[in-house]
Amino acid sequence: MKTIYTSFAEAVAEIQDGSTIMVGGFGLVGIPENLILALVDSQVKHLTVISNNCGVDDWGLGLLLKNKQIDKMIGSYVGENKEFERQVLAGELEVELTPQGTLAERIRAGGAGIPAFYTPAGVGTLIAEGEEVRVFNNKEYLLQTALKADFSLIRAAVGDHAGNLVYNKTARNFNPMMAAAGKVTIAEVEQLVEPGTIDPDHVHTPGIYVQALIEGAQEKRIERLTIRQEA
Amino acid sequence: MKTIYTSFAEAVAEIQDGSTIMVGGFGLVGIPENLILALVDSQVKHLTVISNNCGVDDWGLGLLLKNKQIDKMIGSYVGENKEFERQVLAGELEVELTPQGTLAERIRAGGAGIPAFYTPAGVGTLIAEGEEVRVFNNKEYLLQTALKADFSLIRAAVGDHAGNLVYNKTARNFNPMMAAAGKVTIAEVEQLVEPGTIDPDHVHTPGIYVQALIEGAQEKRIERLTIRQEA
Amino acid sequence: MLNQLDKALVRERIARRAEREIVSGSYVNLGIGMPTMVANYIQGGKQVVLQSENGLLGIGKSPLKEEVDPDLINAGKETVTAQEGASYFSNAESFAMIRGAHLDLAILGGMEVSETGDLANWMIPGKMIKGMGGAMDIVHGAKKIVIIMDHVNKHGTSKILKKCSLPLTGKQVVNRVITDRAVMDVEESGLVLIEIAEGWTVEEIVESTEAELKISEHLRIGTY
Amino acid sequence: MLNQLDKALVRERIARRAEREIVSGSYVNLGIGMPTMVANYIQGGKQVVLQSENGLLGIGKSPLKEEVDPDLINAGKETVTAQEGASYFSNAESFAMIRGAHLDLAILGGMEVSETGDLANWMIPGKMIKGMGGAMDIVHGAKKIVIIMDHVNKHGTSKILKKCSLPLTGKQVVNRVITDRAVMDVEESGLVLIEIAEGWTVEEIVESTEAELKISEHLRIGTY
Repeated sequence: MKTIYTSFAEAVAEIQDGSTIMVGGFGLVGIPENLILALVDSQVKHLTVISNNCGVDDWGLGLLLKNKQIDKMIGSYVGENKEFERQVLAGELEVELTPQGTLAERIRAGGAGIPAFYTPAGVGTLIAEGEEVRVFNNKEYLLQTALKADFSLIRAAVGDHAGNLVYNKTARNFNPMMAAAGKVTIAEVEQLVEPGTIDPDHVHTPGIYVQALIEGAQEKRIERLTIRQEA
Repeated sequence: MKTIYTSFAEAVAEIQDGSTIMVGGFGLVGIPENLILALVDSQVKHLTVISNNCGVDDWGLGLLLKNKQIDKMIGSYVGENKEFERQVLAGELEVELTPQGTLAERIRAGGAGIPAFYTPAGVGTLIAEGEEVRVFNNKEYLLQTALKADFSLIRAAVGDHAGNLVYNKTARNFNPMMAAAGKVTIAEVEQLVEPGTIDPDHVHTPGIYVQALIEGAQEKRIERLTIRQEA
Repeated sequence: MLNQLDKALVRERIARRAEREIVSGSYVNLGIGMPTMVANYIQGGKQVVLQSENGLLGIGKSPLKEEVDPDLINAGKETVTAQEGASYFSNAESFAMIRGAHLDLAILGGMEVSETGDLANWMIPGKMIKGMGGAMDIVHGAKKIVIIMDHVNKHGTSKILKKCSLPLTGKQVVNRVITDRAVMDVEESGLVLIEIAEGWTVEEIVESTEAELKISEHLRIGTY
Repeated sequence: MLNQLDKALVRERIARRAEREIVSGSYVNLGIGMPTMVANYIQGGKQVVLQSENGLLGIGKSPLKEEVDPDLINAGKETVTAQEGASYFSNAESFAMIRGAHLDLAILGGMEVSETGDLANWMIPGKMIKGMGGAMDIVHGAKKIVIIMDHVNKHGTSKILKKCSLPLTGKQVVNRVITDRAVMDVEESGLVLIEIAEGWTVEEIVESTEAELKISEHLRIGTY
């Protein structure tokens, strides 16, 4: 029922110069690794990218950045990447920083048909400048609008041919909201299974939100390996 | 870690006259049957009840209604109950009808610290009278505010001692949002298990939202039994 | 009795015509009552995923007696089953799905429709108000809203009006109306008659319709 | 080296004092950096559930080498494990949990705190802006916000100010500040000194604090 790609180049072929894309992941966890690599190869330019972070210098969205394919980045924390800093200071890259919870909720709103909502995050700070402030129950809140994307590139552990997705542990992060907020959502899954394999009560992202799937092996680079010694 | 009750009377003992309570369920599916029965026995009065429906004459919230314990009902569809009609026409019961999706989202907002949001449902209708209308992207939306409750009475299939809940099929319905929107949430579970039994990826309601649990056997009355004959 | 049988046949006719609105591969919400019947007529070859606003994507057939699960119902509170590839979710997620325009089509019942696409289907002043349920959300949700209803009331008066007399469910929300007599599209230019059911003439349809009807250049007659 | 060691000791002192804020049975978010260290000092008898804003309730110990799962990290992007009774969820659910005031306590780092409870901890004008991450949400979320930080900067200038000089993370959001020298509460009446660390006197604290400090009637000295 869904488009099942076998080539990552084909999977991203419809993404054009100037597209707005959402990319799942928190740090390097839960990012659609091969879709990002294919996007680098596609040389598509002038992208607006919505993602919590922007990868590291040599992996994830950092690769798109190094290749100067991103015009504008909307995220909450972009500090792991030296090339990012260089491009911002050189005026080559526009950045919109938004509190992480506001980012998550704006994306959820985009998928849920909620055009705007109020949140306390950012009241009385720089990011409230020019924004509408409103009082509910004696507390100030900022009006925030929904975010949508032309394409959402997300990653899941398991996907079925009906588009249902299941995520693994903290690799869930922004992926479910982005799945719903993309006009076209392409899911890179570690394992593609037949419908009926996933218990309907365990589905994290219902198939309706996903337009295409592709199976891909993940490197899963670790940013901060922290281990304890056997006691 | 959580309060585990063994008596339903004790579980509802803190609910006082004039409390606002949310009660999970859609029709008679997913309602906390024994908590409702205990509430009837408690004779607590002047309740404001937030629930999608109001049970039937002899089961679910209909029992509270018959016992005249409800002053105000907030729901989306209350048509299965003759006593309801009688009390409304007699001016004994105040009713606030709200579109089902708006009700679900207002409850979600209550639990999520979102004081208000915009939705298209109800624009240009009776329910928009006196409400704020605002245009986003050339479309009109209504401002809707969050709903919270003093107590949320919900039902799940499985709960663990850490408060994590898993629902069965369409018995999930309003229960997860109500769990988060109640100052005190009491979960009636069909099966109480040790922490570690539920896969953390399968948890529907994280334990933080639940203050107390109680195990209870359910009758699960069927409103409209519809079956097909073997072909 | 004969009258009742006729009524059942008329309902079946409407349901069968409504079924043609369903494209294979689409996600559809069917309203409570007559719209739910449409599912019985879905053509074998079509792959359709039916959404139930109480939290199910992929409604299956009615259960066999031994399959009945009281925790598994549709929005009309009838026991159902789930298709292969189905998923369950909360009402908040369900209406996020609806409001976010992820459904391709909703087929709902109507009491009145206006020529500008207003819909009234939830309350009659003076009668007990049961509530709007999910209808007010759904009319703003699915990409296409099709209303199925009788063309006239029991007194023979048109239910397709210049302006609805009953309280609205939604304003300018209807895309297509299918009655026992005709199919009409709500367009920028007004209400356009595009199909006529067997046994009716253009003149009869125009006469039994209070709303101003434009006749489509491509009007088809006797299509159902 | 000695200086570094001193620094590490000072950080440990702050972390150990901050640990006392954690009540058994509570849900706690620990910020990135020094606040994360607080977890190392949680007393054995306490049952604490740590939340990680990237979508985990119930952070466990750091993994053994063979336990490492690259899909399981905390908000500082460090590999972690999950406690028994943990749950995973999306960032939207995670911040619903935070914003909805379900957490009992958040312990965060600070660059500056004002006597009215304003907090600055995310950017220094002229330096590269990395982003606020979840801090702006968290300061409005948890029921109690505790900031842990150095009392003065490397030039010996107070970081506890009448008014923050750096761009704010949140306005009037801090409940308690724990530094290497003192513990102060933000109250209606102003900033109240409630505890002094070993080796410091009231006079020294007042002198090294730009903010107006009220001295609590119940001031305790040498508590950590």
